[in-house]
Amino acid sequence: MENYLLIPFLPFAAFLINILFGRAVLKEKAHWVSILAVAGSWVVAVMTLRDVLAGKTLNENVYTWILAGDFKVSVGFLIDQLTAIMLIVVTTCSTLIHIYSVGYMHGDNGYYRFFSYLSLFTFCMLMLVMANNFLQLYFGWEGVGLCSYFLIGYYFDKKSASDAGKKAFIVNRFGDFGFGLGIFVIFLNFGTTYYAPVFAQAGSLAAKSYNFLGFDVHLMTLISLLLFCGSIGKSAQMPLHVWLPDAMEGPTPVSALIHAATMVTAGVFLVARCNPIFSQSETALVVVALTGAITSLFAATIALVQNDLKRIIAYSTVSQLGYMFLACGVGAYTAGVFHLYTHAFFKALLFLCAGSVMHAMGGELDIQKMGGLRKYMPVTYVTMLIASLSIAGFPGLAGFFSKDEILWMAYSGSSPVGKIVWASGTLVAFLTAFYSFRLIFLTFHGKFRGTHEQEHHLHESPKAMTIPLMLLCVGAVAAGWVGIPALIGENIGIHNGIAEFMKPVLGHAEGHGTHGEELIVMAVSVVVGFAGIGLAWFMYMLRPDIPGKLTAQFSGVHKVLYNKYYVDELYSAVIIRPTIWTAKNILIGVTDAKVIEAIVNGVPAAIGGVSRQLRKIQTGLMHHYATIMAMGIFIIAALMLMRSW
Amino acid sequence: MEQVMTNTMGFPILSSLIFLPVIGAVVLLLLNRTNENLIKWVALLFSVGTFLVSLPLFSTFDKTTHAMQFVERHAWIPSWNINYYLGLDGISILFVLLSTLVAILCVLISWNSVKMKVKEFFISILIVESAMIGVFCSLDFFLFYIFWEAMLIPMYLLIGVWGGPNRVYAAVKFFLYTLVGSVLMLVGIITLYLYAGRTFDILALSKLILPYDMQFWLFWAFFAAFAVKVPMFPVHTWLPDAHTEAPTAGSVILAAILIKMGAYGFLRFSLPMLPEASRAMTPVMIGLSVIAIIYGGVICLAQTDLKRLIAYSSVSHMGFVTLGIFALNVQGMEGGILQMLNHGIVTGGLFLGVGAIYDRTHTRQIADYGGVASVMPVYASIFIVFTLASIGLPATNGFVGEFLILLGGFKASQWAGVLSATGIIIGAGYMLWLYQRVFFMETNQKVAGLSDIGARELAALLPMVVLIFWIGVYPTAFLGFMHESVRHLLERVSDGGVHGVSVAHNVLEILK
Amino acid sequence: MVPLNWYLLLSAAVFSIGVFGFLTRRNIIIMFMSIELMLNAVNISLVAFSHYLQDLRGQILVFFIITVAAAEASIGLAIIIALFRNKNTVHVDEMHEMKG
Amino acid sequence: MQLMMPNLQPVMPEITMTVLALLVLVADLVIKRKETIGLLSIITAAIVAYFLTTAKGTAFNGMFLSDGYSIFFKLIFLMNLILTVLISVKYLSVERVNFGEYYSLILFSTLGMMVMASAGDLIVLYLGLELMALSTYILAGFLRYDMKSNEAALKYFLLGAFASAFLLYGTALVYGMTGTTDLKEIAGYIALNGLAQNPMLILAMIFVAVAFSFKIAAVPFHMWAPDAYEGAPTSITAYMSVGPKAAGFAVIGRVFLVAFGGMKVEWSAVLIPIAILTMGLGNIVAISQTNIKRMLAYSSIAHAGYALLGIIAGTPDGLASVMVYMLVYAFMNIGAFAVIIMLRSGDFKGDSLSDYEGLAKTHPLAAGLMLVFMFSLTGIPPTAGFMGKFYLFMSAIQAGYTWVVLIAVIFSAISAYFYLRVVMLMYMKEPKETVALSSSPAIGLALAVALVGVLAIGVVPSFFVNFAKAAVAGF
Amino acid sequence: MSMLPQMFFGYFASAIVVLSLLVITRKNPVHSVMWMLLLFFHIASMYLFLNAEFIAAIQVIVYAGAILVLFLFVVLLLNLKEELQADRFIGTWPAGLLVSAAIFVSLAAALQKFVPGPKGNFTIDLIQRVTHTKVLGQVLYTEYLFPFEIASLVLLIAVIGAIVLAKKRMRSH
Repeated sequence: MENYLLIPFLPFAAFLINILFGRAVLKEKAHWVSILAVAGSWVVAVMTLRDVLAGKTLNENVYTWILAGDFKVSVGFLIDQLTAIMLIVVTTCSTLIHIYSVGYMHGDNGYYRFFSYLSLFTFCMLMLVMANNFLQLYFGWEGVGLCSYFLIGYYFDKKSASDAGKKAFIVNRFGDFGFGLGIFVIFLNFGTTYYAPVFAQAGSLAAKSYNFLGFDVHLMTLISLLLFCGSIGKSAQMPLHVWLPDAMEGPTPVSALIHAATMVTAGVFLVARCNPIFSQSETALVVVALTGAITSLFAATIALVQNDLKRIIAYSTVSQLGYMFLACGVGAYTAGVFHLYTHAFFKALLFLCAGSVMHAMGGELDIQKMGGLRKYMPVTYVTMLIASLSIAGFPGLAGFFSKDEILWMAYSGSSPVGKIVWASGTLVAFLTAFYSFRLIFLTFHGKFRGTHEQEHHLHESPKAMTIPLMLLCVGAVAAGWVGIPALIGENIGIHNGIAEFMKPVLGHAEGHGTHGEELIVMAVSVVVGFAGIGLAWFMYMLRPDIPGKLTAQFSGVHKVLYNKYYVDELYSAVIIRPTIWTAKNILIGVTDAKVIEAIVNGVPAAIGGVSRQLRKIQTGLMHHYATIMAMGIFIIAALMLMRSW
Repeated sequence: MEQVMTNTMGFPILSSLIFLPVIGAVVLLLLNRTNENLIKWVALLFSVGTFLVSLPLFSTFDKTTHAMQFVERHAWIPSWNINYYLGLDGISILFVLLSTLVAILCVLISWNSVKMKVKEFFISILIVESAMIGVFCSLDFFLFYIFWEAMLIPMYLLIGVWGGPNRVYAAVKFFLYTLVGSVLMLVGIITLYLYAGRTFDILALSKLILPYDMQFWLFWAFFAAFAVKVPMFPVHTWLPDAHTEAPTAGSVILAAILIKMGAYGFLRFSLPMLPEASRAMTPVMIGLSVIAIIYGGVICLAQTDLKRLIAYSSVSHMGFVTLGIFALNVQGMEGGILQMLNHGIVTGGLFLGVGAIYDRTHTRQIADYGGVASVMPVYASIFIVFTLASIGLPATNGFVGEFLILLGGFKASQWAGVLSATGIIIGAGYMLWLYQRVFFMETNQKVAGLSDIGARELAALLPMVVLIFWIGVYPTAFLGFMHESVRHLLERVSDGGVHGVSVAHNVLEILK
Repeated sequence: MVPLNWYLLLSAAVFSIGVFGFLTRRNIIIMFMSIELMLNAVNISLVAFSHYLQDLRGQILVFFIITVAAAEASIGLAIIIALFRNKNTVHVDEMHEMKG
Repeated sequence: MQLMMPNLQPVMPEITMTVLALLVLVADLVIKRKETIGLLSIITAAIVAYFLTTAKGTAFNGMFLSDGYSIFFKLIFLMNLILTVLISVKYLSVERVNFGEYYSLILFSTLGMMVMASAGDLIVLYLGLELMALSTYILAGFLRYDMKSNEAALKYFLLGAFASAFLLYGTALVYGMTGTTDLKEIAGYIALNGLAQNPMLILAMIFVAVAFSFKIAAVPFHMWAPDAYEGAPTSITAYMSVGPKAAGFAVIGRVFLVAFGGMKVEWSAVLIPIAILTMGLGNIVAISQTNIKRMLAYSSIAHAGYALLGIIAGTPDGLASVMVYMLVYAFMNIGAFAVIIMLRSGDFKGDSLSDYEGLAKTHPLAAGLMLVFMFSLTGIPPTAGFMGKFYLFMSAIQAGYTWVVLIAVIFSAISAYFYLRVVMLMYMKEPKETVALSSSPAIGLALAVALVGVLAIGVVPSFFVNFAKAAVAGF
Repeated sequence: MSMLPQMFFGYFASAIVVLSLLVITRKNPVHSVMWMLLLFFHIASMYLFLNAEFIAAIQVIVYAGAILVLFLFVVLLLNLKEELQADRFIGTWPAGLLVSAAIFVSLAAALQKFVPGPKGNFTIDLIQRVTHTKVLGQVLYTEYLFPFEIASLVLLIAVIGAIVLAKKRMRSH
């Protein structure tokens, strides 16, 4: 635990070395620095977890970052149970993906750049999870966003890639806007931005109302919702989810690490971290739960009809993140974090498999042009199958436990919307199973539908890539075993380890149902999972003509889904185009040009005009001069005489 | 005289700073104009020399007091009770250092890009440097005004002689705009001087209690000068033209120092001398700041000219500065001052960067660029640092400043805080879009085959990069200078009884 | 006794006639003569004042005015001659080489 | 009645000047090299300046006052004289009118100004004024073969005579109402009999004001100035724009603050509109000029407007500020004209604004000097122009005329536009044709003196301010 | 007292006004000069009424004798024939008439408020006893010596000026 500073700063050192010397010195050996650094972090993280398991926590300030009046904030670290879990998730995924990238990025001319970004990302992510105050959290938050920007736009010469990077950053800024305001409100009410005192006071301020922009609102609700804005952006929830699918322009390891396993879950982490605040506001929790539920449903429906391999997984990610929020929203933070943890493994795995497929397909992403890859790339196939089973909730695999926990908590918890979100969650579970297996079937089964050239090129990926796949596969299978629910665990003598472990930080949500109910909920989720798989098998293996017919019959629905409910178009029409139009036609065209500049240039022009008129008085004719003089005399005399008479 | 601490350096350090560049200019004047290399080296020598002389300020400044330090005082025009009175406090010291640094960078960046009237160019740069330092050091209002105005001459030449195609218009506009503001301030200064019993001593004037009516009129007289310099909405339109047409060094000086002088003026004069009026006018000032932030930002989205875009972004960023200052609380003000410094570094850096590439392509149209990152990777990575600092990414200086300002602004007026925070979103929008259009995407024919920046340009850009991270990661090193001075200033502004700031009341007051 | 005001009124009348001549005549020489008229008007009032105030200063001033008028006449006429040599006219409305 | 030798000590400078001027006139007959005559004039000025130091006192029953006030103005006149002679030497030979009378006329004209500054009696004032004016009329028409010069002289002369007639009429009325022509006695009589509000006296005051306004070229009595300045030989334009103007201010100060001191309310009501119109018209019309001499003529009108502020203030400080401003104006304006004169060579007129295009490239030194003078005329620190304006504005504000100053500063900002245009043409345009400079050591010296004056007063005005203040103290 | 002085004044005043008008309205400059000559004699006569014999004398000698002759010379130098063809007044003469009338009206109006100054020592008796010329001379050469000297310089200037401007002389060099 004493070496905790090594965890973030090893990757940071790697970043510095790579960015400074990568291009000239290290070149294609750049990965060594990064891998060693992140592996070192992993080792320290594991040791830290051991200490935390032994009951030690840490909250330490390193140095004062900003000090202005009573506003003081440090660079400081908090290591507790939640942090420890996150550290494991981040360093593990990161390490494996670093290794994977060695194979995947081989030969790329920005090799050093890629690894330095990955290291920087790891650093920022670790700073985010280890922060002991909101501002440092914000630092990591924006830092990972930046790395995301760089990595999405890694192939910057592609317009779509640079567009996507920019979009990700800006959309996130919308979320951060609320997040920042949240921090202001926290500071103004709590007088500090450190977690510990804020959370300690949260209870006593629970009833406080606060005047915000002229409205009296419940303080805790306000803070929660403002912070949640940040989560919405970072975790790609409705309505700020639009950036994540586009983010798939980045190299696949990036999608796996940033846009599946770690960064996007930061929103969930934030809500979990701030659970003392969120718990004080039922309204906020309901909003969180509903946002999660709607997003998960919404994304899942879109995923049904997409053909882009990575985009399907991306929508799946959005959907699963919705799940996590759903969990948090019903008060089951542990379940949310648990799902975060299991999701990291199987989703990273899914992405890496997708990467492996792309590697083989020469960058092709359209699953309509794949098929039958099973025989060419068995490792990829098996690992991806396991990952898909995991996400579909196949009993015993990681996804099963976490998803089940969430659904049960939703069903049995005290949340007013619990039943609704349970129902939607169950539906999503069905859809998830369906589209996951649609993906599997279309990609790996049947006949190859791509070009001949591609078929010739098909091969299993190199060791550097397959070994991480296999390791992650272990996680996708076994990660859930730390959270075996009491229902099952009691019988075989295993505790729900994670719930116990997280209790000091996240509290313990009590279910109010009987074992019987719990069993039913579990059964339902298993059944819908199998139903989804079955339907996918039916539609894409047995009767491949059905999807086409359905598409034709419900062409309207399909179109809406295929075009992602036209959200991007909506934003373009409502925000982007009006803004630029205003800038061009109102601000530049009217305010600047016709008002301000008209005055600024008009006054001198007018003076110039007056000047040209006035000079005409000077006719050059002396008698005019004399007349004017005499007139001047008379006018002055007349005025003065009238004045003094 | 508990407000001042005399100079214990053993030599008049501030005078040296002011006059070293002048001596340099005189030396240049005497050199043969055909020997351009010598001229450049001498200019560099003097700017570096000035910078080195300024470094002890940084190390020996006493941060535990708001008192003026390194004070020098000599009678200058005794019949008008005008003194040559110099000193620094926590608010001004950083700008002196920035000025000396920026001068070096300007010399470096202009090394090859200035081809005609080389001698006059470097003379102008050195004189500008001297005037800039003088503005920040003056403790006598009259002396301040002298430097303030004197700066116009070399700046006018810098823009008008070595600028772009529309330089004459821009130079005249710059000059007249600022002159109109300044002369109105002059009337205010004289009024204040006479009222105070014939003294220009800034410290004495800052203790004065003026009747509210007088404060009100003086506030607007000073506003005329300072707001134009900042520039605040709606007197900002000189800036895009001046920035766009000025040569790189001119843009850098404008961005880094010159427009800071306006904000500095508010801090040094408007607030302490006219506390009641300042308090009463905060709604107006905050309103104008918020408009500037959003207006400047949104307008950037429609720019097609590289330098013009950065110029409008300055309007937006300086809106943050004035917002922070007129939030009238510690966070806002310290943020504002820091942001002045930040903006100087970042926008200065952006202009340096733009200059470096302009020298190669001779076009400012964004559409003429694209894919520069492929051709000039080092340059691209430095430029991204400036871009990120400009949009206020944490760990860069921009974040610290903007965060404090927004916090302070939010504290002062929630609406202002919320509306200004949208500036952060817009800022990310236009800067990243700019970066994308210039550096990303397919390589434009016009930039294909450009050489990456050389050692000299790197030397000009790197100090800015270092400062960006230094301030971003350890802002205490800079904020520490200003704590005491800001505290003292805020005490001054807020004492004299509790005056509720009622927007409606003040709007009525203005309409009257 | 003739009231002083009568003299003053006469003086004012002559002065105004001088002004009128100066303002309206085209011929520079006549304009110049109008000025002499104005000076004479002044002289009339000065001598009258001198008489009524029993003080000689007015007459001293008249003496100087006449002297200066003589000097003025010589210079003025010299200018007119120089001009006439170059331009061959003495009409004031033809002198507009410079204007604006 | 016994003839007594009056105390001539105070008049020594004038006597010296007369004697030496006559000597110069005679020397012209024997000396062929006219440059020598120029040198003699400068020596004359120097000797006169020397005598000024011991010339304090009153002579001729208070008709002649040699106080600090007049001495200060006389120094301005002498400085004006020296600078004008310095810039004339080469110019006269370029214009081919290198006659010795030129110098003696300048000397006599300066003598007239000196008499004006010292006049304690309206009669003396009138004679001084005519001595100055008549010499200047001749000088304005000195280029006998040049139509413009003729026309300038004619306009200046006729309108000047017209204005003098008004001065005389005013003087006569004042005399008639107060029974005296002595300035102090006039003031005393007005105060004693409460005549300040008397319409007739006000009319008289207006007539006097009109004549002086004519001399300083204040609107609407400025009409002669642009034409006379444009047509006159450039050296004389320089001379006219400073000397008679300063002399005008000297007598305005004396007459209005002493003789009409009790009528301040009345005459400030006359002078304030005049001042505002003067600043406004001068600055605004200057913008659309294309001839630099004409532009400077309008500029000179405008500067008279600024200087009137000091008179309007009516305080010792105000008067001192006018004095300092006139000195400053002498340096900067003659400096500017020195540059203009250098451009005149051979058949090249060099007085069109477009002739200045690219001067910085062909003649960087001349352009640099012009730049300094232009900025000084604009009133940008650290030049003397700023200090002068500052002092004027300060005294006007102190006297409570803040609103007039506000107008003045706005016009002053407008003036930047046309002064800057000269700088712009010199520095920001490419030269059209190569211009040969007709420079000479004398012009160099004049420029150096002007430059030092502009910068010295700009940086350390203390000496001059104290001097002016002390001078006013004995007023 | 009789009405005689008033009657004399009435004659001379009306004559002066009429002659003035004639001076400025004649087309032929020679006629103007001639009318002016007559005018000056009338003015001189009026000075005699006011006990200013010396002034009356120089009015005749200097004005009529010197200045007007000078005018006549110049007039004769010019082309009279053309002059007789040309317009007498400029086009805008009504404006001039208006302004000069206005000035006259203001003067006349202000005249009502005229208050004469204090009486001095030079009574009519004294002047008549010592003779006007002598009295004037005494004052001029003692009290007004200084302006007198300056007046001499003015005349000197006139001489130089006339030479410089009117004398035919080649350009230098």
